[in-house]
Amino acid sequence: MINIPILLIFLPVVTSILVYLFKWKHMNIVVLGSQLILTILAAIYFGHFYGQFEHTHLVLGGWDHRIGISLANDELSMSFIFLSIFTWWMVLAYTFKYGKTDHTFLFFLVFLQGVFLGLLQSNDLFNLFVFLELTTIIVTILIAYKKRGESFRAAIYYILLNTSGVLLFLIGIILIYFTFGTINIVYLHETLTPGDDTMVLRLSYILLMAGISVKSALFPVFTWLPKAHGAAQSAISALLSGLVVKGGIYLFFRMNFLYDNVGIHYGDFFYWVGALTAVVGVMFALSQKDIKQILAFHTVSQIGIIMMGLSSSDANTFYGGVLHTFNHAFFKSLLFLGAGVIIQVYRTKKVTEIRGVMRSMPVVSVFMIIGMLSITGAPFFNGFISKSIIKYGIEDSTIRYWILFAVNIGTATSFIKMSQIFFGPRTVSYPIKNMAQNFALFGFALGCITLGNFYIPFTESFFGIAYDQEFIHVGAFIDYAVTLGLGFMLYHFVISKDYKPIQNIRNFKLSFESANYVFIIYIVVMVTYFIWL
Amino acid sequence: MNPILTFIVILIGFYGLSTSDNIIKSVFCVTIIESGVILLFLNLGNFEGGAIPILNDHLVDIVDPLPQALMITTIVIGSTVTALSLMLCIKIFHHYGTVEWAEVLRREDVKS
Amino acid sequence: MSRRLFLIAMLGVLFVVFTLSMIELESLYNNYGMRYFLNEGFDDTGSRNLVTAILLDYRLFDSLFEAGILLIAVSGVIWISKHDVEEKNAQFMLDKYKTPDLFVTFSRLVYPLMLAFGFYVIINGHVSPGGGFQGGAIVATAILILYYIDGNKETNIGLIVTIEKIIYLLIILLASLSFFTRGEFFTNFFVPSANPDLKAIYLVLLNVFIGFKVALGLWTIFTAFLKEGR
Amino acid sequence: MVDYILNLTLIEITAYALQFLLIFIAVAIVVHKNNGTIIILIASFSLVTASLYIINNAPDVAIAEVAIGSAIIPLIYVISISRQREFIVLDKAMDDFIISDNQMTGIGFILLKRFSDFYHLEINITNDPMLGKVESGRDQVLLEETNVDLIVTKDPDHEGGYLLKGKASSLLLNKLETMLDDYDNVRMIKYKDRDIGE
Repeated sequence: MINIPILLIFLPVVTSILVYLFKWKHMNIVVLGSQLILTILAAIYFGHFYGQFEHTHLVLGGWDHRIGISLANDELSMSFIFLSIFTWWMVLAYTFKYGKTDHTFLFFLVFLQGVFLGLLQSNDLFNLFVFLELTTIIVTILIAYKKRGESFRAAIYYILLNTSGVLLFLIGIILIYFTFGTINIVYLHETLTPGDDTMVLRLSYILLMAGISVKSALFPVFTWLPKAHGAAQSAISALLSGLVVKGGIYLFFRMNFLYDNVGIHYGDFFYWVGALTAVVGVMFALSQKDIKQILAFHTVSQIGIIMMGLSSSDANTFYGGVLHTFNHAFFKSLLFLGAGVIIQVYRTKKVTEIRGVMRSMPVVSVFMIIGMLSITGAPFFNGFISKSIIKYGIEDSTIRYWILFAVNIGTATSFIKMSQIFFGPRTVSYPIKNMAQNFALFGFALGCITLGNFYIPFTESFFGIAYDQEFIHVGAFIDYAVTLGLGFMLYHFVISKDYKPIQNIRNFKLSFESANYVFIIYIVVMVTYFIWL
Repeated sequence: MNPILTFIVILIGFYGLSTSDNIIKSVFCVTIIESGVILLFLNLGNFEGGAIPILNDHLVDIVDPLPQALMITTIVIGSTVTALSLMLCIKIFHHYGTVEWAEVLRREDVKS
Repeated sequence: MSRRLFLIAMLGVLFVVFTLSMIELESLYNNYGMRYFLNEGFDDTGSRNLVTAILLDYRLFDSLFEAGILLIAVSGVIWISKHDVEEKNAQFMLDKYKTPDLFVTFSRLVYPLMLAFGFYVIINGHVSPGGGFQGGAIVATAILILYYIDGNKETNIGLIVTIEKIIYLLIILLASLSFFTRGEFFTNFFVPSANPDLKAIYLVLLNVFIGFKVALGLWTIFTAFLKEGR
Repeated sequence: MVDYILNLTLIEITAYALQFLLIFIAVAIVVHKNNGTIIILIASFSLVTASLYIINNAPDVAIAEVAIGSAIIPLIYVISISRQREFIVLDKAMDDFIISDNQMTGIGFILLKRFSDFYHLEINITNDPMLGKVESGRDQVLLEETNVDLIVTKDPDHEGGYLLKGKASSLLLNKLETMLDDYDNVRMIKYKDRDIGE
């Protein structure tokens, strides 16, 4: 029973290699079968260890736990495991037809799942580094998979920036190893005391956080994300935006868990990083015209909102941030997959050229509208819940509250702009009938609505927190209406005019060397904040 | 002393990353950083009078073997990253006719 | 120019912080790992080379994914360099390149020596420096010399990749055999109290598999590049 | 301090010397502009690091570095850099436009020569009979999928005219296009990327 985590990692890996070896026509059914076994195994594991996750610490090879590699789970990692299994179900369903012929694609896709599940469960810092690097390489290949100039360029930007970040992560590991003689996360968490608060430890914290910031696309180093997620195929974009970028967020709270007892006050710093991420992401999103670029920049801004929640020391707000990672995974995957279907039919990515989606594709439009309502925070949808939790958590500080409100208005504006694609006369016929794709959209939409209304049992069982506060009341509706109204006005009077500054923002491209430059400045700012302040 | 000198190599790599306008040059710089990190790890694991971590019949003080094992992993990882990025470089040159970051990122995506 | 000076100043800040922490680290230095491996390493794993002991026993899980990275990178490089146009049609690049005769003779002489050295390093990984990864890389370099001797050598990449994947599956199988013999994943399938000579069987087997896998993987990578450069 | 320096052993002096050499090579790699020199530097960088690994009592890592870092990595660097000096032209016209009397003196060749001297490229002209048989509609596919940079064909609309086909995304072809102004009978077609959808 305790060995199930190993199966969770190696079942997808072995399946993917079998897919590569036997290029059989019905291989995608085998993949779905292994996916089913994976789901059942994860459920059994969760059921068996529910409430006693401290017993899941598994040292591979049975060695001293300070020497060997260990895997460990808790409620949080289990919730992420279920989220990733669900996302892979939907993405596999979406690419069902494609997977029949393209086995290389299926190979990378399924291998990534095993690696990602390993990343979630690993309890060893160097093992985390290996998994991070492996994820980086697979994601690079998936980004470049279309083999067009745009995707090559995004892929090389991604791999070089992320590798330099992950190498900093490795230097952090070096410092930890030579200070404590081990790299076991749970052990370090238990042995670290405020007395260990030395400069070496702080420097290791900074270096680990620098690597994680690149992986999770925080403010100055988010520039790889829009390029990568805009250039990949829609199914891949959905996977990357919805889930893989959350690997960085997950590591963020895993690492803060490691340093828990040292007493590093990271809250304010990462709040402001998150706020800047959110504001800048929205600003760029407002100026874009490419539908996938809009969605990709909104991923940046939503990550900012997540960080605003996660940086709070209050448990309610913290788990609000965690809940928002889940909600974001659902609605962003839904939007990306829906956009993929639309692009397939219309053969263009320009928001200004797509018209009449409602007439030509009513089913897809309904799902897309559910996604848009969720991301803008409409009551009864999931984005509303987590945004409300974060909002109540930071209500005491006026300026923080207004930043969140401004980001919400920007989000509303941008999706009002995007919603024009639904109106207008029918310009194309809709010949592609793909039930599997509709099923994937349906799954994510169902997730959005379910989490929006029945979030209490979910948070109780996974995070141990019951949000008994009633979020849906008249004020919430007024709030939403005001947001939408202001958003519409902003769109109508400013954005739709396409003034010169907006065009400048749209055409602004941060070159690679400048991205590294700001990365170094970011590290120095962290050094100044965490060591000398 | 040695770790500090090695850290200078890493910093030079970062300097190169943030000033080089050429993609291949950036890949070089990542290679430099990676070698620097490996050397840093070994520098810290080594101490005066230590022996190589292979046991003989008579017991001597060996240097820490764990960093060395980890660094072999890092070498393999680094070489695969280099290979993948260079293959991407070749394709980018073929597609855009240049490997200057600024030019490559500035080229508009022309689609039919 | 001011941009660069500012950058150097920033890097200087990092340098100062690192230097200060290094001075601090001298008093904090913890060598728990070193003492553990010195005292227990040989008895636990049966490998005199402690680096091999860590790679193939204590941290075998890492090594599996290290091999996995190579596997992924090989498939990725091949995918990116593959043309949809038939390979026969793509054989149009000029072949002006001609290796000097002296070099060819020298290569013919060196090639078997290098191959033998590679195998030596692989098989003796548990008693002397080396092991599967290093030996595999040496074997791959030896194969690279073959290309200097004969520039037009044809290689069936598909077959190599298939063999590589199968060997990877075998490595996973061999690594998890210990679960069936002693209930622990990813370690020697002989119990720790067994005779070191017996334990060496496992180490040599795993080293050989990893060596072959690495050699085939690197072979594929540079074949893809050579094709690109032709 | 003086005592410390005087009491250094030979190994330590070597280690310091190599460390400084490493810094020197790293600086040289970063500031150098010529890619060809950098290759030699990177190979020597790898060798110096390998010797430092040995001095740091890590023979295993040194073997790995020598095997991977000094043979295979420089090779792939050489290949990827040499690819950037080449401009591959596929000659489908097969007449005296490029090659006349078995000598490369056709007007097309002179044009391409001027162009390549401008960018310091090395032209690589091929006329593969197998490729010639691929029907003309596939030229775009050929350009996208293989490493051919330019295809020369006869102009079907113009008697005695020639077509140069290339990719619209390539920076090099912009320059070539401006050079074509001097030639009446040569036109250029730039293919845009095919949108292969999702």
